[in-house]
Amino acid sequence: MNETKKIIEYSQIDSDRMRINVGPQHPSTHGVFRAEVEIDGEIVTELVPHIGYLHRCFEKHCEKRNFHQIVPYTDRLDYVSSMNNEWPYIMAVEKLAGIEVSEKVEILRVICAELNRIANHELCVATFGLDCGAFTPFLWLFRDREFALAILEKLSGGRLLYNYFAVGGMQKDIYPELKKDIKAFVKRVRETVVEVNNVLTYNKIFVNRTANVGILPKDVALSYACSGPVARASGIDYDLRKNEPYSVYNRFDFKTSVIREGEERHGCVGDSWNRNWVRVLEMEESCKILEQAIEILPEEGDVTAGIPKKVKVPKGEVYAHAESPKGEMGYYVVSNGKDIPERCRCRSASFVNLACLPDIVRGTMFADMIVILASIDIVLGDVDR
Amino acid sequence: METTYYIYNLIANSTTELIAAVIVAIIPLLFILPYALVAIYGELKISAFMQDKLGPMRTGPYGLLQPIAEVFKLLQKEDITPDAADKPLFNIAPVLIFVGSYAAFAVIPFSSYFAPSGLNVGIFFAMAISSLAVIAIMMGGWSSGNKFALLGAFRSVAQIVSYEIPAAMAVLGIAAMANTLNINTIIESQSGWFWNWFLFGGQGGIEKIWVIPFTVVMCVIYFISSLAECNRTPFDLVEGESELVAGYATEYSGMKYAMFYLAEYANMFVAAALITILFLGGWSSPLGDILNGPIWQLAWFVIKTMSIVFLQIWVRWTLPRIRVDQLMFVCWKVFLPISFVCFLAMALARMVQ
Amino acid sequence: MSYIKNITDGFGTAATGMKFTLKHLFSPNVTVQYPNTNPYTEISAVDKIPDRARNRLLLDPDICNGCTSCARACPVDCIEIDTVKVIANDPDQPTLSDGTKRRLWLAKYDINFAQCCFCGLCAAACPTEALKHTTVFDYCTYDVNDLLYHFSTMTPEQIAEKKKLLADEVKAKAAAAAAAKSEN
Amino acid sequence: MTTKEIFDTMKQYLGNDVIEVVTPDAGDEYIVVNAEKILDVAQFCRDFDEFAFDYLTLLSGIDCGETLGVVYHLFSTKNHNKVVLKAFVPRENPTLHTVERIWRAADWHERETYDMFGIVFQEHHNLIRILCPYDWEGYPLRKDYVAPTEYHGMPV
Repeated sequence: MNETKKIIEYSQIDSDRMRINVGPQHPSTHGVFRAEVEIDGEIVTELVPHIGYLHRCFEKHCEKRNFHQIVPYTDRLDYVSSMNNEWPYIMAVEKLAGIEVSEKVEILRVICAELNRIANHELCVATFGLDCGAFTPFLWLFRDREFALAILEKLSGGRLLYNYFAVGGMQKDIYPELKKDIKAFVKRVRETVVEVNNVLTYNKIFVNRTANVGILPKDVALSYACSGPVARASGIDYDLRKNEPYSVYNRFDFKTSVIREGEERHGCVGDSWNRNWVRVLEMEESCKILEQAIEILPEEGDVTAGIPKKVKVPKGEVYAHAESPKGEMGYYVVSNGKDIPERCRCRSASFVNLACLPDIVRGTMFADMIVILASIDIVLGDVDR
Repeated sequence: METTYYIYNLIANSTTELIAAVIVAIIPLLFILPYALVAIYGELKISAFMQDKLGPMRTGPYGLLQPIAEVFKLLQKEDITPDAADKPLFNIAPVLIFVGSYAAFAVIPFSSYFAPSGLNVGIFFAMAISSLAVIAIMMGGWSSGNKFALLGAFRSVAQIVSYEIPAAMAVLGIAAMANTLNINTIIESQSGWFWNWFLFGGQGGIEKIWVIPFTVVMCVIYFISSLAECNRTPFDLVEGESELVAGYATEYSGMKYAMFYLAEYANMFVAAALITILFLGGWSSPLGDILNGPIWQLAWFVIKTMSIVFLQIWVRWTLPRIRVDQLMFVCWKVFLPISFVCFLAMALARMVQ
Repeated sequence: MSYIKNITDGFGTAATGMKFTLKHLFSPNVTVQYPNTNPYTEISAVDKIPDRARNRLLLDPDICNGCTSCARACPVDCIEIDTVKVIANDPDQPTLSDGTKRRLWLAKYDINFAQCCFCGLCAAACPTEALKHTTVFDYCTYDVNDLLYHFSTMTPEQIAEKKKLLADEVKAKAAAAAAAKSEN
Repeated sequence: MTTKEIFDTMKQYLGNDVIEVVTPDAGDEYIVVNAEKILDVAQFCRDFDEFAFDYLTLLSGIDCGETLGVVYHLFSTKNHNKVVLKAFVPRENPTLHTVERIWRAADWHERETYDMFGIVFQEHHNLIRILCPYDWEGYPLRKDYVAPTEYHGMPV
């Protein structure tokens, strides 16, 4: 903390500042994020975020589409963890319409969400490494992510945009080799995580680059309503899967990966290294959930049977949320009793988490800004909607 | 050494001295161009295999023609000069950077029968002339009229100038041990079996064993400093893709960019060759007098140098990038003190002899 | 002390990393040489395109009864359907491929794959399973208009003829109704 | 704590600033609060020990026909309570006090609500459009919004 203070003090020495536009076309703004950065030599003195370059009017579209048709649109918000986007929306509509789903559907949903969570975290850790200049682990993780996507493609038919969850069930039933595939995948993920930890996460250069960089204190994180790994790395024990166990999460044995004061391996609570570390730990937890889930997944049962032709929704409103890999993904659905929702507001985790960026970037080096941005793990589809 | 100018004399005797000088000057160029193609291909393939990919596979068998295709691609590209650029400087920079790395070849002996120049202060010349890259990069970065390029150039100057010092300490140590600045003499003083290399303490019997750790550390320091001088990962923050787009080369395209590209690989070779000369016995065979003919010497030299180049590539595709303040920390607070200690030890070793 | 530890840590972790990359240098590669290997059959079970893959849609016009539920289910409105009613005493006596009587001529069934989002809602909504996703994914074109697929097999003349028949019947019915009215 | 209990406590302390509890046919109950006093209510919600709503999950605008509404989804990481507050503002001249000083998360949410509904949050430090271009006209999520056909000469 002291070092940051020193840097800020130093940067107050009157000298010429340079304003740089980082983005919307820049290799490591993870899409079309634009940051107007004022730098003093190498030190960032101010960052003004500009978003909206990928705005696709999700909420406006929802006012024109019926409840089934919105699902493909939700896929396209956070396009690297689509399953986790669909789920809270489906939960919201099911809660409104009072639809109960069978146990098999719930377990299958958990499997899909956890597979997608691993895929998302692999992508995030990979790009985080890439932003620090390590290219090799990036491709190893991408290779592994392919296996997750292959399983999800075999399940749903889509590679990235699944449209697999449906109100009242799932679009397609499981396929016979699912359990075998997941076992092999979990084994692979564990191997790769060990490799990536050795090559990247524990590497001294990487630790020096990321530890104690971009510290997000607990109270600030809470005030900014950060969620997901960003909040957990700051010491906030907030994981919806544990705190408000939706679906069948209470049947699984797993830990929330919270970085607490005094337990850090490197750096301090709330820095970039720990945000990344939470994701690495969560991959292992998701593996555990997957292993337990395939044990209790029933083979029999029709998952498509419960899907109504037309969703009948009474007047009302509901907010449903789920733990997506980026954080708390929620939908506030207001219905006026018709086939089409009156309002479908989306709380996307990236949008909320990104808001704290200008605060924690101030006073760090220019290269750190990229690292911090990468550690927050935004997807511009999710930010701009 | 009387055989250093063997090829020069051979040509000069049959024609004129001028023609001989020109031919001898061109020989390194004839070496650099195919070497760059091999190095680019090697880098593509090695990095690809490390990442479980196949690398280039489309151009020719196993993608062997990929570097040539890339050269043609760069040649065809439109040569863009930005409006905001300072045009003369912008155009000179790529030439200058290549001049720097090419001139360094003047003193590199490929074999005991061929060195373009057997300069008495050869190692000093090589150090000095390869620093020309700083000016070229600064020119390129500043004249581009691009903020990212400017930042990259700033970083580059700080980096290369700083890392000259540990590198120079290493060279000084070797110069002290060999008692000369002449590259050929340095190599000759390492002749014999491989334990005579300066990496293992130079000539002398078992009593020199205490100096080995110092020379090894010095070699590592020199290797890392040379990485920094070539702007290779983990010190590529000059062009650090994720931060500065492409650093000083952001605005360059086409042939000018190709010059930067070529200079980078030529620089890598020069750095590797200097390590070979200083620590690994240059062209001398590791097996004493066995396989020590002029052609074999060339082969040994290339093998040793290319192993160092492989090491550079290997390091590049493993390590993440360092930050600019840490870069300075490593240089001034770690390498400099250690290299001083090592230098003293090496000087002591000379005195004890 | 931490100074020395930092240095040794730095070299130690770098060496560990380099050990792993060296191991990967000699481990088998995973790249698939796409156009050279057939992604539908040749490659391993993990990489192969699964049967469920939702790629290009295919309509069997002999099964399609023209109910337009696919067009209504589509979230991006990329399906355009135009139907003509089959008159009671049509000379062709058209049937669907399952033998039942066809009630609607499929005059136009266009899918614009430039718009399609491959969500699969149309195929799920189809009551007769006439519309299905195939696994064909490599159908890029140079012209975006080529992505507009026409699935209807009827020629314009046939459509005009059927329209005329329908109009005639409607006219005849109207005339009959008028006649019946006037009789009353 | 149920919404009803929260409402009763709030009524006790804040009087007429909170208006009623609404239970729709399906879904969540919500508390309607006086839009002019939203800052006091928000302050109370965060600082009152029994509530400790320190986490603003979501702030959204909604178009209810004659009025516009702002919905606050609050959550307490300490007590694990949840509550939904709703404040209605008139369609013409919709103004409301900002709550960004209470929850910084409200900063971008309020900007988005302003962007989409034109609800002006007084004393917000930087109330400009966030998702739409800065020179966009109209408020897209209002029900009476007519989408423009072109923007700077480009067809939309």
